[in-house]
Amino acid sequence: MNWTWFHRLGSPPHVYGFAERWAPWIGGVAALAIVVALYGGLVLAPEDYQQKDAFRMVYVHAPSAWLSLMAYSTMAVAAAVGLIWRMKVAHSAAAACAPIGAWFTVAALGTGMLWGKPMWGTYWVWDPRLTSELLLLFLYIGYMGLRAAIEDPQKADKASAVFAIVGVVNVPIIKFSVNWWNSLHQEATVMRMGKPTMNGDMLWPLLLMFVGFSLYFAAVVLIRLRAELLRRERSASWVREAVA
Amino acid sequence: MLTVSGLHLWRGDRHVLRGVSFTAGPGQCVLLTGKNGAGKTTLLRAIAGLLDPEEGQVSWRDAPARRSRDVFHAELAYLGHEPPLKGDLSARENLKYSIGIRRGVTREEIDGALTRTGATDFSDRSVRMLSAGQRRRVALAGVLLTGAVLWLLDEPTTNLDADGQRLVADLIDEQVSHGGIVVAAVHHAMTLDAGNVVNLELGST
Amino acid sequence: MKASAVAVARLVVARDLRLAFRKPSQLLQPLLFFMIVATLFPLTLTPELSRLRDAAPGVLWIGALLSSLLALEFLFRDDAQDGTLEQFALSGQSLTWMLFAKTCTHWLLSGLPLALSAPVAALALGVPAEAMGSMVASLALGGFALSLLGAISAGLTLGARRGGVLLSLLTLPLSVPVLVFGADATQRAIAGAAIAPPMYMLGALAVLGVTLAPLAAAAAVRIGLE
Amino acid sequence: MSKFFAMDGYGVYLWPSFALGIGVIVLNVILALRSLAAAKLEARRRLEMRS
Repeated sequence: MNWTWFHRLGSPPHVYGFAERWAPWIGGVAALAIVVALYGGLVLAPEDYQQKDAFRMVYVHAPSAWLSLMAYSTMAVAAAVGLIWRMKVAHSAAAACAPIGAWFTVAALGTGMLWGKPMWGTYWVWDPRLTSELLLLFLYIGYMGLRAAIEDPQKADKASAVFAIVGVVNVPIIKFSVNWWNSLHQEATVMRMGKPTMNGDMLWPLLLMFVGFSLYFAAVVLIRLRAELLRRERSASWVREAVA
Repeated sequence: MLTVSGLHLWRGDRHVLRGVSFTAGPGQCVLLTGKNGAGKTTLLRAIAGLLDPEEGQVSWRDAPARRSRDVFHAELAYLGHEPPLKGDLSARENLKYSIGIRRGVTREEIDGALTRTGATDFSDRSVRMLSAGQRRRVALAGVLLTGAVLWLLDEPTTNLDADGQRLVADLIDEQVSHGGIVVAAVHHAMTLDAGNVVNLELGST
Repeated sequence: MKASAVAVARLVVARDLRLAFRKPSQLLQPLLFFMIVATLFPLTLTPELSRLRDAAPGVLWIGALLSSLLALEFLFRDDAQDGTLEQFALSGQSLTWMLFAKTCTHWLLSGLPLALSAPVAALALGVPAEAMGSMVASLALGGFALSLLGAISAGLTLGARRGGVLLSLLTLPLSVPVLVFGADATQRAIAGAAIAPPMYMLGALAVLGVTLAPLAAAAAVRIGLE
Repeated sequence: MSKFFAMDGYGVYLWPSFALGIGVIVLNVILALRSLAAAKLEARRRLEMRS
């Protein structure tokens, strides 16, 4: 098996160059996908027979919620790689994921509340999915708080990596406990925000939106990754070239 | 045999260790000198495995120390700036617990070590009440009790009177003559009887 | 001769117990805090026992959680400052095992006394006497899981500035499962229902904590010592 | 056209929701670019200090 690709992944200048070359392309495709999906979702898709046009909020809520989780798992995987193989690049990637994930958690919460108002009659309902999303936001805040509170960047990398891994083990447990808790208090939920049954015209914009959000995430991570790599590199000559 | 090869270490933005290498075999004493901030403490902590060097390696008995950490630590005694003692416990209690987690230790052994370092008189007083020099004597008794082959001492004579400084030199001489290895950071030159002393000045490269 | 794992654990526990009894105020403060929080609720909510009874599981568990956070501050901080943790890390023994022993002692000195004294606060909240046994059991078991979880965050915040607030920020979201199952068990106990289902869950969390938390705590402490 | 914006009367919720989503998307690009610019500036300063 050829492992050169793995070694290249561990080399900051190589990754920096890769990120610099590819971020605009990935970002461009992401923007295109999101715009087309928006048109498909807002204009082409027929309205839902139950939720009417309100169902269209799924096109922004679901991808945001998904991105918030994907960012957390990517962060935890990168953190684990960084801890095990002592890879600066992996720690940088983990650091790059956190703020993006946190912002999309906020977006998922906000869009969920806006969707909840017409559906439940109130902005906030202790729905298990919204509650889990809120707890995920707390985990992100903890992660970033820990990182900010440790002065030495390498120490911060390692400590926050341990927290990210502990968090990712905990996320399914939190999810399970929140579902358990919700089943005890079923009457609190007036109307479940169930997924509307989707026909093809409704579905393709959603799927395209997922693709667009994923590519967008990759592009923004690559930009942030470059910043994190520069911060961690102290003397290497490639930095001189990169910032010239 | 302790082998340190090409250690590079940064603290924050500062490149503290710039490729430090040396070896120390049985019966050898390495005295680390250098200005404040030259990296003496950093080097000792890196050897002990408390700090993770960015580049380079510490080997013990021809194997990377990091890979067989517990074996390495069982043969190592580290004494840092501050004697690792609990203020609320007496000297004797401190040693009973801190040595006990390493190996089975008897009361007689503890008494012997305290006598050797001249700490018997105050061994039952709570450490909080002791002077800095007295604490250091207790900590030195702890180093003796570990029975470790490799000693890493960070400015072991700090706070000690002339008598105590002589004691440290004697202890190092003894350890070395028994085939042990000592790596010590010192800020003034130390007169040792042992023949095999290497001086390593840090911060000059 | 290298000390055996049992001897190591015995010494770690004995040292912490001895130190704790020389400084009893550190033991009592979290307990008093818990009592005061629990008795402040009737003043802000309602003095009617029937209504307090509904809120009791929440009051007791939030109080227990906050008080355990208070006690967590003492878990590693002193030992990190006086070099004890460094000694542990360089002893050639398993740091994971020693921290597990320390965490168990911590529970013995904070979680268990809290669970045992909870009936006093519970009485003031209108919890029926028959529910006390189950409530104490759930608080003791949940407290153990909280101590294990807290050991990780206490280790992580060793190297951090503003450790106190951060410690809560890291621990609180992670402790949600313990809180959910614990409060459910207490609620069932008050209602006179079987508490087995949530207790199994608490037990599972404690087992998971025993297997994973000391490992993570040891990794965290090693990073903190750098 | 106004029917499109009304969205069956759900427009008051739907449009802020999409604005929030797109706002976060744009914001994250801006924040990432700013972070990169700051890191470059910092790296340049460090290089100057060394030489």
